[in-house]
Amino acid sequence: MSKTDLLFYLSAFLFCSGLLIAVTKKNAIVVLMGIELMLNAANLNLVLFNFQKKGMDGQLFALFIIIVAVCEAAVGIAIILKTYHYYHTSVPDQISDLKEKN
Amino acid sequence: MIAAPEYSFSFWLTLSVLVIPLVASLSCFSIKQKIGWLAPLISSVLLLIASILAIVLFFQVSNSAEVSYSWVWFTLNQKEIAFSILLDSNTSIMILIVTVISFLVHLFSIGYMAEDQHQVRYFGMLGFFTFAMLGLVMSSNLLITFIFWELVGVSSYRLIAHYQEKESAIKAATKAFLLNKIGDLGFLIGLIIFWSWSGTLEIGDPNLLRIPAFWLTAAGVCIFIGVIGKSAQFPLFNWLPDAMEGPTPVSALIHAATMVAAGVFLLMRISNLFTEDVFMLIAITGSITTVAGAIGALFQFDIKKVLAYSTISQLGLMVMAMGAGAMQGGYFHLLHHAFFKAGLFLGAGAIIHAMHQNHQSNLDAQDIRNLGGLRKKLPVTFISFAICAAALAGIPFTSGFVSKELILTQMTTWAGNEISWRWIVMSSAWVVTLLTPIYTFRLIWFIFFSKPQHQHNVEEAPVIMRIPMIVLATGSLAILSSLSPIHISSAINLLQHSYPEINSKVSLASIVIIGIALAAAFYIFKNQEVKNQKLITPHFYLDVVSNYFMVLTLKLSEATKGGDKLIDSVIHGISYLQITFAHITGWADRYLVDGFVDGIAYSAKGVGAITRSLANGKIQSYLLWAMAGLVIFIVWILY
Amino acid sequence: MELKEQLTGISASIGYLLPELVLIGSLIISLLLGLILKKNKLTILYIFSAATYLLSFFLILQAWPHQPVSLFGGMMRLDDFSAFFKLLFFLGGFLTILISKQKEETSSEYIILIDAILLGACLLAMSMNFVMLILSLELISLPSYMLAGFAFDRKSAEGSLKYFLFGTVATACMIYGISLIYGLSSTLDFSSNQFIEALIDSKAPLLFVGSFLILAGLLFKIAAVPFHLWAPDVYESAPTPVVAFLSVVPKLAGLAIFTKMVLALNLFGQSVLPWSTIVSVIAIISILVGNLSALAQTNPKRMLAYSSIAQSGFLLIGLATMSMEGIHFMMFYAAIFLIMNFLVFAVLNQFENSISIQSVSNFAGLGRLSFFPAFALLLGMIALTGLPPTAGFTAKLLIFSSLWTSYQDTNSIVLLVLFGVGLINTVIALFYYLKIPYLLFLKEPAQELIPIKTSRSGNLFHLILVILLIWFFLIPGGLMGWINQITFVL
Amino acid sequence: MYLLSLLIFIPIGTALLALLIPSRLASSFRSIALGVSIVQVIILLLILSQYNYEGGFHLIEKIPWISIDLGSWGLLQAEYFVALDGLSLSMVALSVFILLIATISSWTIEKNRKGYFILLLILNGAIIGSFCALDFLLFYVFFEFMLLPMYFLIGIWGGVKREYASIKFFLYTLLGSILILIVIVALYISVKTPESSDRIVHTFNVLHMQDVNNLIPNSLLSLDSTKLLGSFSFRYWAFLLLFIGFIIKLPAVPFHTWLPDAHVEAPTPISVILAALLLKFGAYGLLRFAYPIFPDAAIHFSWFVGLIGLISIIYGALNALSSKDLKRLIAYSSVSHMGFVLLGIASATVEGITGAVYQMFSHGIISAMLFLIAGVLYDRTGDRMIGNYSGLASKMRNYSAFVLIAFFASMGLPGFAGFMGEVMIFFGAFQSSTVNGLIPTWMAITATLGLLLGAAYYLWTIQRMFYGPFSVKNVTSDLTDLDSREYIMLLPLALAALVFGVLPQLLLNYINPFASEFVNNLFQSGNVLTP
Amino acid sequence: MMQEVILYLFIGFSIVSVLVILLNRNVFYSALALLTCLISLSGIFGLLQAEFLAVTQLLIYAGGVLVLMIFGIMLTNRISGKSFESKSDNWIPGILVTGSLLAVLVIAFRNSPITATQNELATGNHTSKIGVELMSTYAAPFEISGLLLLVCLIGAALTASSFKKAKS
Repeated sequence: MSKTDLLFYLSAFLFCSGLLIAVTKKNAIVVLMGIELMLNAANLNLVLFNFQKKGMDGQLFALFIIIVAVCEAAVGIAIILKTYHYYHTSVPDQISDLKEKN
Repeated sequence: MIAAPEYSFSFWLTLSVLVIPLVASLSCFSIKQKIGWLAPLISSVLLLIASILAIVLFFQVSNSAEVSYSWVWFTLNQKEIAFSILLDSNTSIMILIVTVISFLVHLFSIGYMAEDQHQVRYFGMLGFFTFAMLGLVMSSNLLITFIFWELVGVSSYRLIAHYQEKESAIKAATKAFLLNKIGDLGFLIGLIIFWSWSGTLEIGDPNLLRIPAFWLTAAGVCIFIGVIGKSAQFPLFNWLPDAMEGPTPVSALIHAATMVAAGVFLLMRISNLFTEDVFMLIAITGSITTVAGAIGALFQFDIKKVLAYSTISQLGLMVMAMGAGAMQGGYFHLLHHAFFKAGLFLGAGAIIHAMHQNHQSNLDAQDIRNLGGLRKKLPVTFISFAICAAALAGIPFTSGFVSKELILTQMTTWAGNEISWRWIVMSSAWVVTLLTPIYTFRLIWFIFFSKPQHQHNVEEAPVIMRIPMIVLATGSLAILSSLSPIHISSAINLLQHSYPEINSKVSLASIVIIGIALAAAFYIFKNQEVKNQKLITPHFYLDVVSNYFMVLTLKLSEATKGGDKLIDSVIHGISYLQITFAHITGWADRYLVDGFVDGIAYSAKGVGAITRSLANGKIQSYLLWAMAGLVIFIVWILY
Repeated sequence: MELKEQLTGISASIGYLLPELVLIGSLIISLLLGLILKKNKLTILYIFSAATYLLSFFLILQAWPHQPVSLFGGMMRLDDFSAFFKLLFFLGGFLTILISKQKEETSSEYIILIDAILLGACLLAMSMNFVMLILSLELISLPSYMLAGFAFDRKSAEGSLKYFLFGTVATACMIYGISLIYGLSSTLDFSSNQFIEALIDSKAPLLFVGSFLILAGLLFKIAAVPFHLWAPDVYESAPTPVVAFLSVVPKLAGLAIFTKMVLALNLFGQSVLPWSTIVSVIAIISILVGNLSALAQTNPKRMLAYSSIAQSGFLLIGLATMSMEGIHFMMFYAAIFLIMNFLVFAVLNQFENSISIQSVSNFAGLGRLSFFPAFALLLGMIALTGLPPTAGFTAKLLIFSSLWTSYQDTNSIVLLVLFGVGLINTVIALFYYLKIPYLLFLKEPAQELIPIKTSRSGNLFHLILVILLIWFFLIPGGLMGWINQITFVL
Repeated sequence: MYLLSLLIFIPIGTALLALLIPSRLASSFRSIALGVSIVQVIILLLILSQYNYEGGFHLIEKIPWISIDLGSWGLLQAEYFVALDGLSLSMVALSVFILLIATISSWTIEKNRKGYFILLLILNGAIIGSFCALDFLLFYVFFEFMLLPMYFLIGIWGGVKREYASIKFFLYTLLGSILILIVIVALYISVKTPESSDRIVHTFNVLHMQDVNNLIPNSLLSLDSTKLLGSFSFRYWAFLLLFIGFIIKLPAVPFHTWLPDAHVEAPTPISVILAALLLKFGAYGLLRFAYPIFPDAAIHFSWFVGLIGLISIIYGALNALSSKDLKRLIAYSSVSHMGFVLLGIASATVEGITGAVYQMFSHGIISAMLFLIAGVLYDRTGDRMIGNYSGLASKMRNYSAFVLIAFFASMGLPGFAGFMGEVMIFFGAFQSSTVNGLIPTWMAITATLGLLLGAAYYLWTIQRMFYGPFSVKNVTSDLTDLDSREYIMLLPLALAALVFGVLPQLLLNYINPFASEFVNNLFQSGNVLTP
Repeated sequence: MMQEVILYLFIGFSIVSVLVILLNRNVFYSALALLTCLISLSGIFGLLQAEFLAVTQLLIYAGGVLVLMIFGIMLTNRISGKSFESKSDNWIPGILVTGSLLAVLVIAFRNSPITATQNELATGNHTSKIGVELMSTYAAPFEISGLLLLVCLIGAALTASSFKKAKS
């Protein structure tokens, strides 16, 4: 199997495992990490596909995505801290006052 | 297209005869309660005027040919329905009878109802009834006829329920109305058939006959069902005895003289519309009714009930006559019956009134077993009652005899020589001829002759009540309708009918039969015991014939009683069935239909609960759900 | 392409972005003001920003783009479609400012964030390039996450966390999808011919997967099933004006880009994917889930959240028809939706200012004491249900007629199902839309009532919205005619 | 001389003005409402004086209202189009009359008069408007406009279970109107104005919709469209939807269960309006919209329609027989009577249609009277249970006289308006099998049972409540006879019932032309069955 | 050849580190594993001729994001009783969903025409190219990202410090 395929499978794996982390792990920050992983999977794709094409669109897009990731991380951490202030935990499942009551 | 009427003298006459009773009733209703005593006077006076006018009208008509007027009432689908009047000799004499008897009953009621609080309503309804009855007689449009037909029913309902605190009275009224209603539905369907096939309801209109034979028969049968209801024929006759709950004068007017006769009148009026089968049906129904009624009358102890059953029997006789094509006879008998039966009822009313006067209220004044020996105490009542009874029994020199002659003659000719079902019908006529004298005699004997159980110190009814009785009694003497007792030709030219020559054999036979009947009756009833217990007395068995006759009649009476019960129970059953079924439907309403709707609502809520349960507050499961949805979506689209 | 031309093109494009520039300016200024001004003078900020929104509103009207202009070398395109939506955004921002009431400490940031969201919405509506799309989307999302927490209490913190996590995952999916699409089309400009040529009748499954991953992000924005679960929690926890804002501006922005995206991916009907069916299915599920979940809901804001899920389903109907008219009607509906939604939330806000409303039962009997707000609420609810005499009825009528027509043309059964589901759900929706007016007028109050504070200005505000609703019912021709002018091509 | 618009908008305008009057002057509102009703009566008299007996539409007012550019589909056009023909005139006359009575009977309303009378006025305008409207959208708007006032009138001023009743009423009716809306949407898309050139102009104008030539070729509702959904063509489906939508309002079995609850809970004036006017919209809708627009479907389904009518007649009557609550009994009797209307319509003969319209009118009068009567008793005692009364006739003489009149009128006694309508319907239904072969004879014959049952339950009620020894359970207040206000309400109704029973031509002058035109159009407009 | 080996090495690293994040319970280890993962990814970028990107990745992620996260971990896990704990829940559905997603992706990729042909990018300084692109074609996104950063900064600052304000 060629290098491209391998790398694509890697990115797919990264994406899915990032998602899995985001869905399963019991710490908001680890969830955040999972999301970062997903973004990086996207980056890997972009660079990989860009590698076969002329123009730098893919790489530039990846660049912007890194910026976006940073912003998300910052905002995310801020929000997590705030929630932590109220709930004294960063376990998403324990932060569940808002729900359907019946 | 209907010609505009020319407003002649007789037109105004007709109109006033029709309207005056209405005016009377309206004026009664508009009277304040506290001057209620005015009501009887007003209405009686107005009725007097009306009946005088009716007499004038009668002679008008009988001199000139028949007159007819009609006004377009409304147009439906370009066809006109007219309020039309047809006056021929039959109609005019019926009008005469109705007005006169109504007047007399009014008169009687003044005395009879003197203590009643609701005189206003009573006389108002009487007036209204008279109006409706006259309309019914006059109109020659089936729809109009039907309308008045229903109106008389309503007024009868209201009058039966006059003693509205009495449960039994109300029940009787309701029963009467409902049974009538069944008949009326038949009538209505008949109308519908006629309209939708011929597009007209004018009785005279030839188009009525130009409809398919089947539908013509059907229409005839339906209308006859109406007659069955109204004039108490088998199987709808047992409202009439109950209707006796009403005031006695009412029974005299409505349930003896006029309303119940309306059916017979209608039969004659539209006899040209009937097919052979219908006639057959009519005849058979009549014969059954007449025998059943007679036997019923034989075993009643309530004076009014006896009269009621006899009315049924007589009506049956008339209907049978109509069915057998003995139109004139039947009609003639109808007129006579109006007189003598009204007379009988008034007499009964007088007796009851008298009994109520002496305050022995603990015993039932209507039970003939409690009566007796009133001959001396109430001479006038006795005489008039006796005359009317004689007429009912068909004893010579009375009107009843004459018309019964006529019927029997025509029946025998109709029955023909070779044996057929007609013979059965005819024979029933003879049976009635035999039975009628018996129960009549029984009545007279028990009331006036037999030794009284209790000492009554009663005195004669007031004059105002006596006059009508006397009038009616004289009316039911043969003189009025025929100058010679046996031969009645003179009566014929009075009512331009052409009667067949009386068959002297028949009259002879009938006289003989009546004689036998009277003898037997006297023989049976002369000793006291019969009065209190059952009819069969030991020495009765001697006479084989009578014995046989008695057994038979007993059986029959049981049968008829059973029949009565049966009919009653059937009707009750139906009503109960309806009510229970109605409850079931009500339940269905509450639980099935609504339940369905609610069910939908609940299921919607349930689904909602499921969808909402996704939002369990755990963000990661939200994500899981969302992604799962996405994946499912992708898979669905891809493969 | 020569660098020089590009630069000149860029400097030329600046001129077309006047409203956005004004917005950026106001953002900076309000930041400075927030630093300079004393804490109790900050009402000035609201007035100022409201003024700027109005200003940019009129700037758009004044420079109405009659033919589309491509900006920044195809990064964005300013056409009347996007201009229309930009008008709606600014209107929404304006109304939000009118009903907002923040604590002094936070109000400058509040306004900055709203500015940022509006800016992002405008750019999103115009963007023609995935990069642009992602950035402006983030420019909407991140401030929204933070705004959701602006009640500064336990609940709203949780709400914003959930919003954030959900949103970022959705965005990540979208980005991944874009990367896939990029791999196939080797361009990021989804309006370019290259994009279309590359993808036209390509049966590559990866394309489908990519498209769906992209949809994930957009569905999250417009809160449609299956990415709707965040809505109730956020709506419940966030301050009401913010909810009003979030339920309109980001949703409509998402709707605009969703439309563009779907049309782009539909490739003029050359696509292998049955986009009409897909959108219809999404719409059907959204309507059903939204309405049914709202049925037994007792918290008014959660209820409205579900209702807005259903509403986005109704909005999607117009797109599902895949016809110009359908999209016009969708835009009409969007305009009406903005009005009625703001009406409802404004009244709700007014109620909440004086009494604490945890459950609809708190409304019991209030209609007697304070008739006018109650009446306004009633009318808003009627409009949301889609009954006359409100513009909500007209909007639904038009939407459904477009649906019927496109069923006539392509008798695909899904559209008929959508038709039926939509209309039946109008009845279902009544159950809960009527719940609050029912309590307001029909119920006897449980406890002693205090008449709620009604400011004259607030009443005037409601009155204007009510009048608008009725006006557009009586005379929809003008607005609709104007929308009909809008002819956009990709 | 915009008489119709005046008739419609005077009440609505007054209501809007009355919003400004402070609630302190509560007593003024009822006099305002009364004044409006009286003005309406005057206007009605003017209209009658101008109206001549020819068929077709009179007093036409047509103003362009909504005109929306649908881009490539052409133009959406809705008009403010009101006019009167025999049908709508009789209905409008009825409405004005009944609304006057209802206003008088609202005199005793104490609770929040302002709101009550404003809602009443709005309802008034909406009712008359939807009877006059000839533009389907306009009709629908007025139709929906009736719902909310009704909802609140029942829900606020109603009885014990008022919330349940009002919600139920509202949802049922809304469901119906949604079904109607579906058809409206489908219709206006597939109908164009005859004068529309290459640019198609979609119209809501009912008269255009009734003309099959205006159907856009190969649209789903065009006569030649071969597309089927299930086993029916779309025209048939559309007819069925309209039919169900309207018989929910009628109401016919099995969509009738909202009626008893609504009636039992509603305050007297409101149940008067509900029974006398709102129920008529079911039949009115069938006669004005469903039948003329889809004649082929109407003829195809007429057997079914007749059957529904028959079932309603019998079923309603049986339920009335079983109900213990006076108002409930009357409500079910309404179901039964409106079943007659449905039967008459199904027969599609001139007699049947005439009878149906006549029955609508007479039922309007009589049911109003019945509900007023029930209300009188309820005002006295606050108890409607039949079983709790006996022998009222001896205590309340005049009252029971009116009861007797009303009951006999309602059970179809000749001489009252009810009888005329029913007998015409029977004529029509029976001869339908020979004239156009739509509904079989046995339906007509079975339907007569309705009369018998009617007599049964009314007489039984009289027997239980009014005759017999006087006794009243759990009632403290002594029963007083009618007061003058109640006379003013009841007497006109009784007289009307009598007059229209004795002089049917008064009304037939208006109905006859309508009926004959209706039947002609039904059969000439190019479809299969012809007599 | 050498490149190949390094590439496979990086791939291996990243996979392993991801697995570590998935499976271990200690947040710190997760953070470090993420770090290695990102570094190896940046290596891969480098091999794919995206040097600038690789560097950015190193700087921003390793330098910025990770530090941020570790701060976060410190701040959030200090007070709570059981620190550094992160056990995981709803594994099965999660694995189901993600696994199927992975399968879908793989299958989709297998029969999608993404050309595996190596057309080399024009050799030369990609970094400068990127710079030019940023200034020309991607000017608008560049500006906007700046704005985005600003807004996020303000918002985050407020959010993170809001509870103090809320108290005051």
